[in-house]
Amino acid sequence: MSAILIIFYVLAAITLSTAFLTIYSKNPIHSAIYLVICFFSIAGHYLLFNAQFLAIVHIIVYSGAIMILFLFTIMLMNLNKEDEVHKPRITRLGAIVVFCVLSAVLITIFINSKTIVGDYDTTGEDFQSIKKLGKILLNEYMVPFEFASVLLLVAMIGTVLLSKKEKTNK
Amino acid sequence: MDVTTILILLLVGAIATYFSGDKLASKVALFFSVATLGVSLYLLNEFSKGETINYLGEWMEYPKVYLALQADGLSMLMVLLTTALTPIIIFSSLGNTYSNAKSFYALVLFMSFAMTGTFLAVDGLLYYIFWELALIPIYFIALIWGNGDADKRKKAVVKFFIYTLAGSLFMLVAFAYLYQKTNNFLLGDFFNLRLSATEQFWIFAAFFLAYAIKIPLIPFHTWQAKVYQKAPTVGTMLLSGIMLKMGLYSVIRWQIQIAPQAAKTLMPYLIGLSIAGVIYGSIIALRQKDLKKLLAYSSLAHVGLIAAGCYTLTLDGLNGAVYQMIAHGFVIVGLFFVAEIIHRRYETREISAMGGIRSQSPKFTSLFMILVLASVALPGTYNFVGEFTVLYSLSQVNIWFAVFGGTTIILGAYYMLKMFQNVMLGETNTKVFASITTNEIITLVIIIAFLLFFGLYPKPITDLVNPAIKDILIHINR
Amino acid sequence: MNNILDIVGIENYIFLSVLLFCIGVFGVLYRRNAIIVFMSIEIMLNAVNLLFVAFSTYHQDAEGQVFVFFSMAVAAAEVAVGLAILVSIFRNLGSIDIANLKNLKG
Amino acid sequence: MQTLIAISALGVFCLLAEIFNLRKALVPVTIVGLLAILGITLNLWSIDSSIDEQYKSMIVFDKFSAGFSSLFIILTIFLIALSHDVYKDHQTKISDFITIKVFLLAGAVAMVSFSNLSMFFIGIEILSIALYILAASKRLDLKSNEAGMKYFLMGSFASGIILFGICLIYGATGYFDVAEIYALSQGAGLPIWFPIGITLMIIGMLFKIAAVPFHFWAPDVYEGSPAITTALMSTLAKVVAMATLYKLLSGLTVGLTYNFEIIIVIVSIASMTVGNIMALRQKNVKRMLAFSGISHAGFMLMALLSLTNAASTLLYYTSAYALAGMASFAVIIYVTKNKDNEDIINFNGLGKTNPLLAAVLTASLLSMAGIPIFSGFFAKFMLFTQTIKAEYLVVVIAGVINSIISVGYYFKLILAMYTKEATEEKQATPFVYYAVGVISIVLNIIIGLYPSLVTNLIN
Amino acid sequence: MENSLVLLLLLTPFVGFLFNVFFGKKISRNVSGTIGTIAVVVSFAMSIFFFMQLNQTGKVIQVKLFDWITVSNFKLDFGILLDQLSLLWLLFVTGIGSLIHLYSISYMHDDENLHKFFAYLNLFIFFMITLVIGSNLLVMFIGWEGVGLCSYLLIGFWHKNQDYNDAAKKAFIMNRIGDLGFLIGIFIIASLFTTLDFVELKEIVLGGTNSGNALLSVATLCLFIGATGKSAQLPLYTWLPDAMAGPTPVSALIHAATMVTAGIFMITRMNFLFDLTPYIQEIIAVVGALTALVAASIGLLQNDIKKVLAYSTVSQLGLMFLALGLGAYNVAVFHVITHAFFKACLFLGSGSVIHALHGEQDMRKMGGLRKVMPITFATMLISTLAISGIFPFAGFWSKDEILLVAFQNHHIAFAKVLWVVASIASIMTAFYMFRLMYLTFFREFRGTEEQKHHLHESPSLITFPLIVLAALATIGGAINLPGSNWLNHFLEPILVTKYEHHALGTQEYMLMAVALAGAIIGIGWAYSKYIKQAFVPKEDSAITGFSKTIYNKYYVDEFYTFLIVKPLNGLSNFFRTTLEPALGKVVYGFGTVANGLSNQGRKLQTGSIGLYLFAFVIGVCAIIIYLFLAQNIA
Repeated sequence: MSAILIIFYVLAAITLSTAFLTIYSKNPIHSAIYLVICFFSIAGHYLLFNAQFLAIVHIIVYSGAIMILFLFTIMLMNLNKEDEVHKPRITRLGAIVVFCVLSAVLITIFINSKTIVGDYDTTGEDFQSIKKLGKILLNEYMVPFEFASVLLLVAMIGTVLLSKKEKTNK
Repeated sequence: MDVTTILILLLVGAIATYFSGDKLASKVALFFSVATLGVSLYLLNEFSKGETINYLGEWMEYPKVYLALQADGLSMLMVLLTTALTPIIIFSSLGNTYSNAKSFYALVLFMSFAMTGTFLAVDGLLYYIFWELALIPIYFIALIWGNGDADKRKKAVVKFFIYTLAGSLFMLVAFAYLYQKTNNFLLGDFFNLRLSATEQFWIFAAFFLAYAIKIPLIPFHTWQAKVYQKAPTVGTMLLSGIMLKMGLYSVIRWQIQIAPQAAKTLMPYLIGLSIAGVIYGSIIALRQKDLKKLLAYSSLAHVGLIAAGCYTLTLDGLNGAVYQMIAHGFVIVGLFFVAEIIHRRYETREISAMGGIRSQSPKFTSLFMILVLASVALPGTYNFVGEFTVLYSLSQVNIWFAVFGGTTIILGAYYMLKMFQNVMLGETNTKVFASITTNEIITLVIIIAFLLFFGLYPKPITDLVNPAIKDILIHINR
Repeated sequence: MNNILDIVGIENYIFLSVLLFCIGVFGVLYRRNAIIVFMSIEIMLNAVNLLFVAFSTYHQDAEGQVFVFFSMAVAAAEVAVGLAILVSIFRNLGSIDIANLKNLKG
Repeated sequence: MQTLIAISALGVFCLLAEIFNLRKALVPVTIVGLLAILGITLNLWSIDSSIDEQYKSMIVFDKFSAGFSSLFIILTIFLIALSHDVYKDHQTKISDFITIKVFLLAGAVAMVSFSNLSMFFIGIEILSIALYILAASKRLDLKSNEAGMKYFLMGSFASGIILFGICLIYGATGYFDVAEIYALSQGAGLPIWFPIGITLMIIGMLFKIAAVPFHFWAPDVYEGSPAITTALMSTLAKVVAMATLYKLLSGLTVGLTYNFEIIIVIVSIASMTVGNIMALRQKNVKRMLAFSGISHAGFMLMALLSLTNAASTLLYYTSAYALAGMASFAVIIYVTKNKDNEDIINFNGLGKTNPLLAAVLTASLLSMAGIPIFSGFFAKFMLFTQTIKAEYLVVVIAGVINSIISVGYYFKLILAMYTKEATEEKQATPFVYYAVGVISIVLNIIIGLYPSLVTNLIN
Repeated sequence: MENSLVLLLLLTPFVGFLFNVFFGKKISRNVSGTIGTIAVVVSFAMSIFFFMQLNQTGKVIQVKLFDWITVSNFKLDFGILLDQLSLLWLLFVTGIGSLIHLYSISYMHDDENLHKFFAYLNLFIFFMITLVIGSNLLVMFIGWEGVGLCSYLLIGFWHKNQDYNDAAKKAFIMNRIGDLGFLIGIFIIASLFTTLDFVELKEIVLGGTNSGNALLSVATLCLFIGATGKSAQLPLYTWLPDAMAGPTPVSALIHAATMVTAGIFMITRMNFLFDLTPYIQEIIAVVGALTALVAASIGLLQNDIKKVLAYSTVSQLGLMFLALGLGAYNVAVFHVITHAFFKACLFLGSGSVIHALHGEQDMRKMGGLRKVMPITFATMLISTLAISGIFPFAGFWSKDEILLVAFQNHHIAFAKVLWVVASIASIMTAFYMFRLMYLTFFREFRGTEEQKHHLHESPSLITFPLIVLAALATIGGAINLPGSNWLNHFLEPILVTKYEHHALGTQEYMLMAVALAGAIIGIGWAYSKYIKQAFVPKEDSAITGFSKTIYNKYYVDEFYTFLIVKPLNGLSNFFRTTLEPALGKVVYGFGTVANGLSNQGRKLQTGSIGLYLFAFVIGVCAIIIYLFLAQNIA
């Protein structure tokens, strides 16, 4: 068992458990913090893949931007109290059952499927350096890249639209 | 000039009526309907001279639909029935005032347009479109200008609409099925299909549902009486005089021609069902309290007999059915008009509230009497020619069919005379029955003259229909 | 550097992602707090992102990673809009319990 | 590609318009701009060499996309025309609304002209996010908030599933490019990830078109959203999603497996039935049309059963449906403008107070019910024919039965208009409602009389 | 020339009808009546003309007017056939018709709708002529239905009285039952022989061997059912007594002399068919004999003067059918003619009485009219003697022949029984006819004083036809006296089975004597009861026992009501109130079910996002399991 495998397992364990705790913990702030940890562990996975740039971006976007947004909102709504009402027992039970079934089904399918044996391709070529990514992003993926800006623009306008107070008389 | 002229004229008439305003609407509608009658008589003349008056044009590429309008003797006769009854119906309505008359008469003409189209189309989808189009105006006519309690009327009319639509949608499926075999909807191409027995059965069944509801045959008739009762009389006349004939005509034109094998196999059951309708309708008419409802059930009985004639698949049966369609079309319009005449004066359709009219209005009584007699197919009226031919054809299939179908002779007389007695005879009614107007007389006299003339001299109609029916029989026995 | 998949195997990453995805689904079903539900959805998206990277390495192809960028952009946009809606609800309702959102039904 | 760029540019212009205080001119200019774009699109279609080599890997502007894009643009024009009156009390936000709609159109166009799954994904997200915003756009109205929230939660959940699907497809093939995936899907040896990926993506799209059992959001969201958003969702959004679903399936796979077709059959029948039956007892018109939309989704799903040649039929059906929907919503928006709900009662007596709009609504409902000369009839008929050809008669029968049921609730509205007495006086009607209603219903009838106008666009 | 004369014969009454319909109201009552009468007289003159012509040339006249109904395998012309049979009928139809028209001018003088009455009468004559001269079964059917219609119109002539209307309706419907039979018979004949023309039919039937054909029996049976309707035989006779609701001339013309004999005419017309079906002939004979007996027995106790005559008519018609059934068509025809004379005379006489009593028809309130109404009395007495079969009046000859034929028949095993039955019926006839005479004309008047005051002999327009008819009733037997047998010879071309002429032997004289004796017994019985014992029938309520059953006509009407009318109405009510709504509900049921499902479904749409997401995920699971697991397992 190589070190990398051990690291993988550890990271995987952290990812799954923090993800689970995110959902399970009653305090939204705790949830948020677990989620941050989860994101970091995922960044760890990215590093394992040697995708440093992605890992950095991931941390910046998720842990930096999105989680801050979450935390900010939680603070805004003053949700740190443990006034959390759980769903009825039947619903929770249902959720658990559905979870078990869904994961069991998917995993069964993937196990049953043709296992990939043999070596994985290693061309040795660079495929994930910043340079390479940049080239792809701005050549082949230029259109979606620009289009994503439209997406962000829409989100921006939308957020403004939803929060902007109207002048009642024009 | 070809048959499209009729259609265009009616459509233009409908539009013109709508824009002519409430005051002029009835006159404009009458003008156009009479003009249409003139044109169709002219076309009849052309047709009998052997000129071709058919029309075949391209319409849609996908799905492949032709504007195929073809007038053989049968179609021509049905078109004439429509174009002759429409002015009569419009003329008869002149005594009434309708709110929003422009829409009313426009709808009447539009319905006439759709029905004429149904009788002419030989392209399945075109036919179906006309078929459905005819439904919409009558829906509104009955809904908006109908009488009686609004909620009940709504219920009845909506039921009618959905019910008939339901039936015809299955016909649409049948057409869709045929279409994907032929890639067009031309009736002629449908004939050439070699459909298996099972296919024929299902297609026949799909058509049957549509027609059985429209005609109506028992047990699909439940919409009929109430709609007849609730609709304004003009609507009832259109429904009973022409629209029912659409179903019967379609049986001859489409159903038994496309699926002859199935028709032959099912013949006894179909005739049995139709005749059951005759008896059922007659019996139920015995105790009706509402004049229009009674006439509705009498209509049920009559169309049952016509349907039985259609399903005999014999020359006589089909001929007789056609005669009877024409005769019934006229007589039922006349009878409903009689109901309307009484309603104009007594504001009621309850038979029990009538009686003793004869001594007040002998002229009206005589005209009504003749209509009643025509309805019970007294020899000398055209109804007798039809009924005789149909019963004869039934007797050729199985004598018992004729016996049971013939009960209409007895039961028909029973309920019609009973109705006549209760409505017209007896001690002079305390309510004043204003004497019948000239317009009303003219309407009734036209109808009666038609029935009596062709009752004694049916040859023109026979000569018109016979060749067409013979062609159809060739297709059936292919 | 050796391909990490030689050591760990793509299946393990699939299993990991699937489990993570399912935990996300579980969270969506399990919680009534809208924010936590959002978080669960983020977990789902991250599970997919992880799988993208794994497949990217598997195919030795950068496109998978490029897609992750888009996915992140989408996630960010969704969160922004979602939280805006959430705030708006909070203002009107004073709660973010999704079980309270039952005005529209039938 | 030009279409897409032009639309995006128009969107940016709309944003800028507010800055330069051009609000008054905004709607007309946008409409003119969209008309111009429509011209470009149709032009692109007619020269047919519109495949832009440079962006080929991302956008393929073929007849399919041109046809649907044109439809989307037309629908957007109507919606923006209606916006003028709807948002006249929200002058400060009008440019935002219009911008979002224009961008939404961009997303929609991207969804039918993608040749790379990334474009598809971003397109669908633009569409969805724009819809979340529009649904929640009445910020002080709890119903609107709720609608936005519901739509957002379920929509992003569905997005997650779509993304998972894309990921699995990528894992199986190594490509996002549709053509490459299509080529690979023909050969054997793809891991099971591929079908699962396709399935998950389809499920996500089934959610977007509101097919049973992924339909629960639709009625609530339709009801809660502002009427004009409902109009958008029930016409544009639904049509976009359906077209995309078709494009995805026909673009990514050679043909559906038998089992998958069974799924489609079941979902289709279930959607039709549930949608129609649930619609029967609705009082709220928007909610009723939501259920009607669910049933129409079921009808449209029939097109997937004859995947290779149903494109034109689908375009026809969607056009018919969307135009009828647009006409009816023009009337609904007008009638419910100053009301706090959209109950059928509000339509009482419309036949007398405003016969033209009543006629428009009647015609559009008849079209949706599938009564001849309205294009809805031909649309249904074409679908039936094709499905019979594909030997799924059972779906057709179900479709027929459902058409019958549907008449029940469509006529409820017609009855209200013509047989009930009006509750209030006639109010002034802005011209735009007439224009939109009449034009869309006339278009509906025209394509009903000449279906080849539409069907020839693609075939 | 001949054609136009035929048309003149046929259409004059119709023209009279049209004239009276359209102008009757505007012209004076007498003119109206006169025109109506002249129209019939013209027809009568034409009939005589053609009769003479036929007698001279022996040529049957056939005229084809135009094509009428075309059926696949044959054509029906609107054609006319004037042969011996039709001319014979024409003669007495138009002849008696003329007399009755004449009579009506006076009788109906005070009725406000006089012109209508004449219109209807003319129409009746028109249809009757059509019936008689039609060249095929279907033209005959026109007349057949047409006279039914006129009968309906005339019975219900006083339309303000719903009882009369009921009677009219009953007559029409009962006739229609027979008509259906007739029509079915026509169908069978048409399908067997592909023609309905009498001449062609006869040729085909005589040319072929159809005797064994079972269908043929059905056909003749159906025709006979038609005849029972029109000619009031068991079981369809009940309409005729009710039909007396009409004005008395109508009863005389339609319900005694002419229309009701249409059945006999038709069977005689079709004798070549009936001859081939002996079983049916037996049935006819039995039905005829039974009708004669039943009707006569009911007649014994009736108190309404016209009802007595009505039952007497039924009974006499029964005798004619007996003759038909025995194959003695000529005898039946003979009796038809003599019966037409005396029965018309009796009805007209009773009309004269009723007229004098201002509408009183109950014999219990009459009596002693002999003195005030001598002409009426004399003519009626002659006719009564005739109907009772007293030598040498017309009825004696014809009735005696029927009894003779019955007695001598060798084909039917139980012919003697029939003879006995017929004889009993004859005795009864003599009894009730004289009972009528005694109660009406003898002893003292039993009506009110006021009536008594107004008693008077009828005017000459009424008495003239009575006298003529009485004369005919006296000498009418001459047309077929034994020995000359003019009628038998005259009818020979019509009948297939030749009448066997045998000389009058002892047996024949014996039978004559027996018949005569029977009649005298009947008369004596009546005399002893009503003159000697001065018996006056009791009030309705006082009648008990079997008499009551008879008085109430064996409750046949009630029986029919119970057996047919009630169930039919019940069925109608059941259909209307139960089945029809139920059927409607089945249709609505779909709607109800759909709405119910909708209501249930709405509960599922709770508004809870959690539930929606659950459904979503479950849907995903289901699809994935179905696609990727279930298949593997399978």
